[in-house]
Amino acid sequence: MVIGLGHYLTVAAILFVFGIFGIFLNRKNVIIILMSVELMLLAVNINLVAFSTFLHDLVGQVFAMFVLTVAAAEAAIGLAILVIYFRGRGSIAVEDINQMKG
Amino acid sequence: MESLLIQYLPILVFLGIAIAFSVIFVGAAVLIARQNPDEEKLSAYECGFEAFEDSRHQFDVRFYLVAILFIIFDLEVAFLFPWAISLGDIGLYGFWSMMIFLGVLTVGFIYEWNKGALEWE
Amino acid sequence: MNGELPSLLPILPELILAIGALALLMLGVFQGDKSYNQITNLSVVVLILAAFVMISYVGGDRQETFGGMFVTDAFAVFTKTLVFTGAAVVLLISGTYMKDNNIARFEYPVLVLLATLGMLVMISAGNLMSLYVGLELQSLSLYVLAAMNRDRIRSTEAGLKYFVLGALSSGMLLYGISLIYGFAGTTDFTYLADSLRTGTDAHVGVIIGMVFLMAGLAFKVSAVPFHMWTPDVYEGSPTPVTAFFAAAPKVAALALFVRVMVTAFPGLVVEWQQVIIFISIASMLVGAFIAIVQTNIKRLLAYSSIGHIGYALVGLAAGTQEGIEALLIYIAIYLTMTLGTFAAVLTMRRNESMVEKITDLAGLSRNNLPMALAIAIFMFSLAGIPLLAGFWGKWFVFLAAVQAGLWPLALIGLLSSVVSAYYYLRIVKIMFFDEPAQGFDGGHGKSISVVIGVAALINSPVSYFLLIMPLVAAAGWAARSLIF
Amino acid sequence: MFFGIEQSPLFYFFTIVAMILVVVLPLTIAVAFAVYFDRKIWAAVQMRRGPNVVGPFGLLQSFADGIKLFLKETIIPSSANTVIFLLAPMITFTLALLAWAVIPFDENMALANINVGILYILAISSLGVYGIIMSGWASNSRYAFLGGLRSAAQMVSYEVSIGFVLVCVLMAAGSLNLTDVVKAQAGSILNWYVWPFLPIFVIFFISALAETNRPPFDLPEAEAELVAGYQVEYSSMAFALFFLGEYANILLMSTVMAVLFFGGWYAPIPALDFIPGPIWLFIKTAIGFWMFAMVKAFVPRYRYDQLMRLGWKVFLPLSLFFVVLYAGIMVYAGLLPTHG
Amino acid sequence: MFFLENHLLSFMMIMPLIGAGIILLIHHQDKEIEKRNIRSVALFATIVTFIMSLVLWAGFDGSTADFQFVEQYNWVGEDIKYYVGVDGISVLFVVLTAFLMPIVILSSWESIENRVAEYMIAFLVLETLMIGVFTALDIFLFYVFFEGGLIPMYLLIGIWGGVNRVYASFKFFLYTLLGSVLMLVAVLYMYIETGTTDIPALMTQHFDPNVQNWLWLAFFASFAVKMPMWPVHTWLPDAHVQAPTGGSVILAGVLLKMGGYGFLRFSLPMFPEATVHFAWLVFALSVVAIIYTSLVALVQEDIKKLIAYSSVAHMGFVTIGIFLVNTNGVEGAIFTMLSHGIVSGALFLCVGVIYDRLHTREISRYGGLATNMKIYAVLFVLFSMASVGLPGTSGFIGEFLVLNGAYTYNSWIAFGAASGVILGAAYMLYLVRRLIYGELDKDDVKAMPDLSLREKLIFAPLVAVVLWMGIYPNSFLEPIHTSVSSLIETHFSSPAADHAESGMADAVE
Repeated sequence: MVIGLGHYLTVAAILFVFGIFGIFLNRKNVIIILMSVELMLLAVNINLVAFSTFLHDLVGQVFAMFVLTVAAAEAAIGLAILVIYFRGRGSIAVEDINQMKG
Repeated sequence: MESLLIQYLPILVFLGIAIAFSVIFVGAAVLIARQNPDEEKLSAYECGFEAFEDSRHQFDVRFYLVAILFIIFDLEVAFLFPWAISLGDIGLYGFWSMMIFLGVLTVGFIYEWNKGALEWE
Repeated sequence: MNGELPSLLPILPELILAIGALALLMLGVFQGDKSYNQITNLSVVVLILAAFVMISYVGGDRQETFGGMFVTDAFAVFTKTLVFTGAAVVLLISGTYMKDNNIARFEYPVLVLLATLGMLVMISAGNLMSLYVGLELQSLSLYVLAAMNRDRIRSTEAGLKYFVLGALSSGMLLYGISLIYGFAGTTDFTYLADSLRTGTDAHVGVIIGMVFLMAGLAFKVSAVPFHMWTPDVYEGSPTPVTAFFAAAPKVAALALFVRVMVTAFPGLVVEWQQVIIFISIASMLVGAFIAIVQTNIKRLLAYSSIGHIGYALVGLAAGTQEGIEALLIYIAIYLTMTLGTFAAVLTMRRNESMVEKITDLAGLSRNNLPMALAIAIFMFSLAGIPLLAGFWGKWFVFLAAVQAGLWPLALIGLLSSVVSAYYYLRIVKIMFFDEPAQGFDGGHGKSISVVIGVAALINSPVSYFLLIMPLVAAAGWAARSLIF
Repeated sequence: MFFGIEQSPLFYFFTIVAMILVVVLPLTIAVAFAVYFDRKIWAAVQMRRGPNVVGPFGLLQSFADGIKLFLKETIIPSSANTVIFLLAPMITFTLALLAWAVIPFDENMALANINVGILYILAISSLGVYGIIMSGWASNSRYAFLGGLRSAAQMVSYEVSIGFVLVCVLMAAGSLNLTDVVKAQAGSILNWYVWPFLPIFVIFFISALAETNRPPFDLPEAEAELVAGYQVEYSSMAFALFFLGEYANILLMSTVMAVLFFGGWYAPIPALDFIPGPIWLFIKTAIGFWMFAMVKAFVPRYRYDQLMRLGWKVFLPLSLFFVVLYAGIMVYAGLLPTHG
Repeated sequence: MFFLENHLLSFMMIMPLIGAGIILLIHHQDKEIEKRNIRSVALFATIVTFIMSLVLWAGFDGSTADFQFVEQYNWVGEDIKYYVGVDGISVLFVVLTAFLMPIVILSSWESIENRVAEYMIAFLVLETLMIGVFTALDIFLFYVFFEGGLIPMYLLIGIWGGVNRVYASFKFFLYTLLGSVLMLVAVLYMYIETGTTDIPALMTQHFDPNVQNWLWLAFFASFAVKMPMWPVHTWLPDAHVQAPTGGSVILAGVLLKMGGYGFLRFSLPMFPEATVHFAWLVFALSVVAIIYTSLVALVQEDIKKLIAYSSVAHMGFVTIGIFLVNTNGVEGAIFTMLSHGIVSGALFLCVGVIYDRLHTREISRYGGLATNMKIYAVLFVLFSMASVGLPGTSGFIGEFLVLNGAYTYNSWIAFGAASGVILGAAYMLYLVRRLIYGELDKDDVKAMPDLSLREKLIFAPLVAVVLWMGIYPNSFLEPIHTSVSSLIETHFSSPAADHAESGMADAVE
């Protein structure tokens, strides 16, 4: 079996969908949401690198580097916000994030 | 693409073997050794006391801080890798670009330091 | 050796801002939070300096640098001026609130500067990569700003919600970008435009990618159906931060939206127009109807801003140069209205703490007539009633829509503006018709009064004689600079 | 030659398996002896005799210990999360082995000569944190939990400095491939990177100590304070796997040190080239391990705050500074390798 | 003087604004003196404006249908201009506006006690906008003035109105806004099609008949609400009842006329085919309005509501007159509007007089006013008769002309309209009987004093004008005539003319 572009894209798409579902269906824990976000970005990176290889064009990999960096910064900030939120609320369950509604 | 993947085949096999080793080690020990559990034996080690509270309770926020700082710096390292090996080709422009980048990083580092994020007293 | 140093002139304002932000960060961290005032003032100076350099040295001619990653043209100058204004004004009106709530930290102005920097990069993006980097610089700063008030659960909850949905939107945007890159083979706007001359050139992957990209951008401008975060974030964030959210990022994200659609996908106009029309209508309707039941003024303004984004997008939906021009006029006026309104909200202090209920405004006209008049001007202007500046925005966007043959869009938009007039009127009613409640505390600082005054003047009928002509000329100049 | 059998994938597969076993089995034995020598050196420094009962000079002590552990009951605390509890030592052990896949024992003698070898090593050693965190969490004991956290924090803290050090080295080598890095040091002892990179070698060495939770940075498992930290609840082979993994990591770090700074498989002077490369590498690794052991014997344990301070406030800025310094020197002196 | 004459309309618009500006600056320790000063300034500003409107009327050349006193400056871009001027159709509306304003200010002299400055400013701004509506010759400018007027009126009803003022003010605002956004769409379309917002230029445009229908409907939506026509009239009784007296006067006197003016200025000349096409609709609605609202008026218990419904009925006459598109009809419509402006304004003032005394508008609370308020009774009866259309009063001329025009067009319409006259007489006389005559049996009513000097001053000019219009209508019809003729001519010179003629012929047969 030759592994082609389509396989990579399929894997990426599946991961991406997992990520989105993780965000919307998860009702337990915000950390899982953060992980889902990372999963989405991972899927994007797979896409970018796969395209980059098949197009013989480096831009995709450079882009992946940027995505990595930003993902890290995003995770850092997300975690920081989560920590201060937990300190105030005492919970990071998704259903407890309900101070404001409407 | 294919040849690139072939390069990694040994690692994949290695992974399989390593996992097999560890599973065999633990599994064999469980099977061969005499298993005689009792309640006291299975309770968490607590210097002889009963556990007071859930051991996974809140812990120092500084561990989070370390994790956050690590993510940031480790990724800057990831940026440095490709830069380092191609530094000979990208010349002064490449060099100074990274210096500016590291300068910004340093500014952030000084900020952290001054804010006390690195204190462990 | 490709060690050619790219031209730095086009990016000079951004450099000034970046260096300024870093320098101020260092200054602040060595002086501590007592330097809040000093850092804020210096930040405003940096913003003004950057704006000055942009207007007088960079100018409106199209220039590219960093291999087309960074583009500056009249469009950029126009929208960046608005962003600079928004950021500077927000910094000027924040002081009292921040001190009252013990969050007068020097990081605040620095984060505003960094977010502004991100916006400038967004506006000038000539490549999906610089688009993404700018967008993230902005978003990351904004997440932190939303959670500025660490001790208030609402603020941190706002930060958390904004973060989660913002990250989700970034993910969608990126996924779209990756598909566009893969199927079009480039991330450069110009090359994209060249390779996608007509809709039939485009691989279906590009179209899907473009839709994802648009979804991500719609999140950033908080257009329906990607608006869920807006009310909560507006309500929970510290009010000056909310003001900032409502002003500068909207301008930048809209500008980015326009630039991407118009310069990267001119060949797919038929495809993206559909999407824009849909989100525009949805935003207008949601903004109009859901705001009616709100009791918190910040939440109300959140829905109002959703509606206004819908109106602004009408200009983009037209997809013509006139449409872009109208959009620019719209956001310029929207910026003044929203800044004025939030400055007024910042004066709503009673017994040393902020009040946010709409009913807290009751009888304001009896306690403080000038303030009530100013707010009334903003409300009527937001409602788009003639005689006030807001009408110009509506006039031009719907003119462009009708010109492009988008009858239903114009009709729905105008009808929803009638609905939205209801809740703006309600605020005026509460201020003028109701029995007065206890008055607000004074002492909110001169700068807030000045901002309210100037914004009210700009939105008042005076604008019809003094301001609209230069604004229209400038917007036309800016819109022409995008390639059509 | 062999009737084309070498062309068949199956043959290829078995070749790989054989090669891996050739690496893994000696490694396991080496680990056993490493433990023995560690204790011997420590004892010698303290004027004791160390293990001397089982086998000649106590050489078989480690094997006896191994058999003992093997026959012990595997205790899984009732409050623990069983799957993760058992998974943790396996991960640690697996990763400790896996890292060896890219080590070049001689020219063309690496299991997988991938072109991002250094990145691979860095990645695998980063993953080691998972084993520790999982064990600390799964044990559901506060000693284990705190020990796991501390250990993880410590490892990641020093990993940053290691990263910067690696950047310097591969800047000079111009490649991420470990074989290339070694080849760049060909010639004599004078060409080894340890000389020009002496300061960062020191940083690397100390960081390696911290990375492997070796004394003086063995806070996480500090017997006196945390009663063995994240390993507190482990027994039998589960504990043995941690133990083996740890020593395998120490050996790995020694080897990596030899590869990066001491010319890998090259002889110190070309005249000694007749001795095979793997032997040289073994000697260098042994010296490295000896240094590890000596430090354990000499240096008193750090306090945790001192350890974190050293990592973040000394090594991080220092290594960053050296990256800038070396890059500047090499760029302006034109010493950098180019790739056509 | 030359300068003044060239910019007369602009001055008329600026003058109230200057007054408003001065009021903003008035401050005095003694609140009573402050209020008095404010009222005086407002009165002065409106009187000056009124004098200027007389100059305008005097200087108006009735022999031409061209626009006069034209001012034109570029404003936004190439197309949108500041362009004002008057012709025969609009000139008298300007005069009417300027005439009513001082009266309104005077009438509020004592009844408005709190927030006097704001009240006066709102009225002065409103005056500017009203003059703007009648003089704008740029469709954009027209729209701005037309819509902008909502804001001061909204505040007037909402702040100084009665118990249900909030409901009424919202209803007023939103109904009108809803109507006019549809007009805005049409305006946008016309601008885009023709590339101009110039009203005289647009009048010469010929739109495709299909498009005309849509445009006509859009404009109709706005003007019908403003007019107001049945069934979108429901805001009017509420607004009238809740508005302060001054607000009611302006509402009835001027704001309602904007709808009729709009029909004359836009619908007829710009969409002639559509006008013919939809005339039946207008007639039907108007006849329904006349009969239905008259009947509703008959059962009203609230004086203001009754007068408000009578306004709707009168406006039915106006719309019939306008869409007859013949000289009698249109002139009658304009005349009715002018007359109604004066008469209904006067009636609302009359209500205001007794309301100030007893603070109720319930008809049954009064009775037998002829006994103790003789002058008041005379005036009330006079204005009621004018409203009914008694010959010799202003109401007669307009209604007569409209009925005359309607008869030449279609006798059924004339019949419908005429029934309105009868019903009008019924409810007005019924009102008069209950209010003025009968037993004076209530003590508080007995205690009511007759008109004060200020009130007499207010009513004097109104009486004069009502009689003048009734006895010598020519001075009002003369300036109108040429413009109306020209309007009708252009209407029938359009390609739709044949159709219209034949349609009319059919109708007559």
